Amino acid sequence: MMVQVRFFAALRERAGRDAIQIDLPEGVSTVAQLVDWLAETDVALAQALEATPRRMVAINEVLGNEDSVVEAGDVVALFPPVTGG
Amino acid sequence: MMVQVRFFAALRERAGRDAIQIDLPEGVSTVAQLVDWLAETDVALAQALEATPRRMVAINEVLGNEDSVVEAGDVVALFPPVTGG
Amino acid sequence: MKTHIEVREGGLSASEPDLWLRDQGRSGAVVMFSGQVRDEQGKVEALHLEHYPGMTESVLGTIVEQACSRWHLNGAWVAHRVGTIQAGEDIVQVAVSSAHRQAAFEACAFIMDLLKTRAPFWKKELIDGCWIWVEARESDDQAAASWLQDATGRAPR
Amino acid sequence: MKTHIEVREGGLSASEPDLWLRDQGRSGAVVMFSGQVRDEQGKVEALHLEHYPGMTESVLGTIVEQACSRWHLNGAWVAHRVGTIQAGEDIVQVAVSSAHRQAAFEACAFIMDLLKTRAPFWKKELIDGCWIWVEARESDDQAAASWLQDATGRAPR
Repeated sequence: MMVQVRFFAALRERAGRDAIQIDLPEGVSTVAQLVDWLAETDVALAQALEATPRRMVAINEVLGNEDSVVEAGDVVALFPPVTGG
Repeated sequence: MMVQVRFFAALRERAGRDAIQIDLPEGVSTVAQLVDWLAETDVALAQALEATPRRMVAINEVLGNEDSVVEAGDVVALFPPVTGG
Repeated sequence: MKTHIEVREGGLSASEPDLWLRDQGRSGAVVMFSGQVRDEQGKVEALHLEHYPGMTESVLGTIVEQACSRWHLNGAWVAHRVGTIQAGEDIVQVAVSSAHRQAAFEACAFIMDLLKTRAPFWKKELIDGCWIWVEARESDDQAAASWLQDATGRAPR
Repeated sequence: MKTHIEVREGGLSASEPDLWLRDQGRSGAVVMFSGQVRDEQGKVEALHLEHYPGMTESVLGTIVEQACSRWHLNGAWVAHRVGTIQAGEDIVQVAVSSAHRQAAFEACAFIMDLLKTRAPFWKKELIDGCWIWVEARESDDQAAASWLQDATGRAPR
């Protein structure tokens, strides 16, 4: 299934990309599984994720967590802990 | 001993006076005794004090209480609970 | 630490304490409280504020000093109006600056709670053409006492 | 109840929320928080703020809704800057109006605490000519969690 993954802040800079479109294989259905799959299939992303061990996630612009379910067409955003205000 | 007694707000209006100079007899040495003495010696003040049963007191511009000691030359202010802000 | 304590007849505006507290990056947080004349569903046309000149400034100064001894503040501004004030206008402003927001929130609330119960101001309301003295509120006493409980559980004067 | 939620590149001034919240005597209390860029003893020259357009406004809206469900508010204003901001300038303003001051203080602190931990903003600091990402602070997580403990003692998402 197709999903969009977006990166922000330090993770965006480390990934060298704002966003990617990916076709997830069967069996990848949670945020944790998505992150593992990204790290397995893309060395640059693996390094960016490893360099950003504290992360937050939003699915379709709503905060989620590692166990949140990812569905076709979702926009999954990965980013470091927020630091506004 | 001579002291000045000042009145504020509703108590001032009820007393019909801003301030009085009084010569306290011996034995009147606390705020409570001063208030009792005022009520005994001045009918108008007795009525004003009775109509203002919740009161605060300041001696020389510092908040005190019924047991505070009054000394010659003091300025004793009597007023209803404050309502600023 | 700078402090500004003022009793005035004229109007208050939020930009005054905001500008006065600015310190080129020393503070990270400013909390400002503005107290305004409520009309109580159109019932109250105006307020009249009386105070005890001299004592007012001295009490406000003491309250601000107490706040400074409890929290790390860079600045504190207290301005209170007296005289006649229309519904919707500001009666009082308390604004404090600090490195961090929690100190600023707490110190600002503390100053207001103590001001409400200790500073010698009295207000009357204009209702149906008559001036009526406002009664002190029990809840204000409780708010002030909650900051001031000493080890014995007694609220000190 | 009126709300204003805004992300902007330009500067903030205290008079804007002050004027916008005025309601001719309905509210008795306005509490305003301004967050400013600290220079950390001259170390930090500027900040750069990045955000997630769309999600930011939606998260801020949700936080304000939560505040409205907990306290009786008449108005809430949240404005946050993005882009480059110099030391001493305002980053964020949160201002709320209510009949009484306790609700206004609490709601304003609540909105700030949640904004700090949930709204998708990220800042980097310009130090010695280099931009360095700011790390999130543990104390901010704790401040937000303290509002959100449910009956089971778990902080809900």
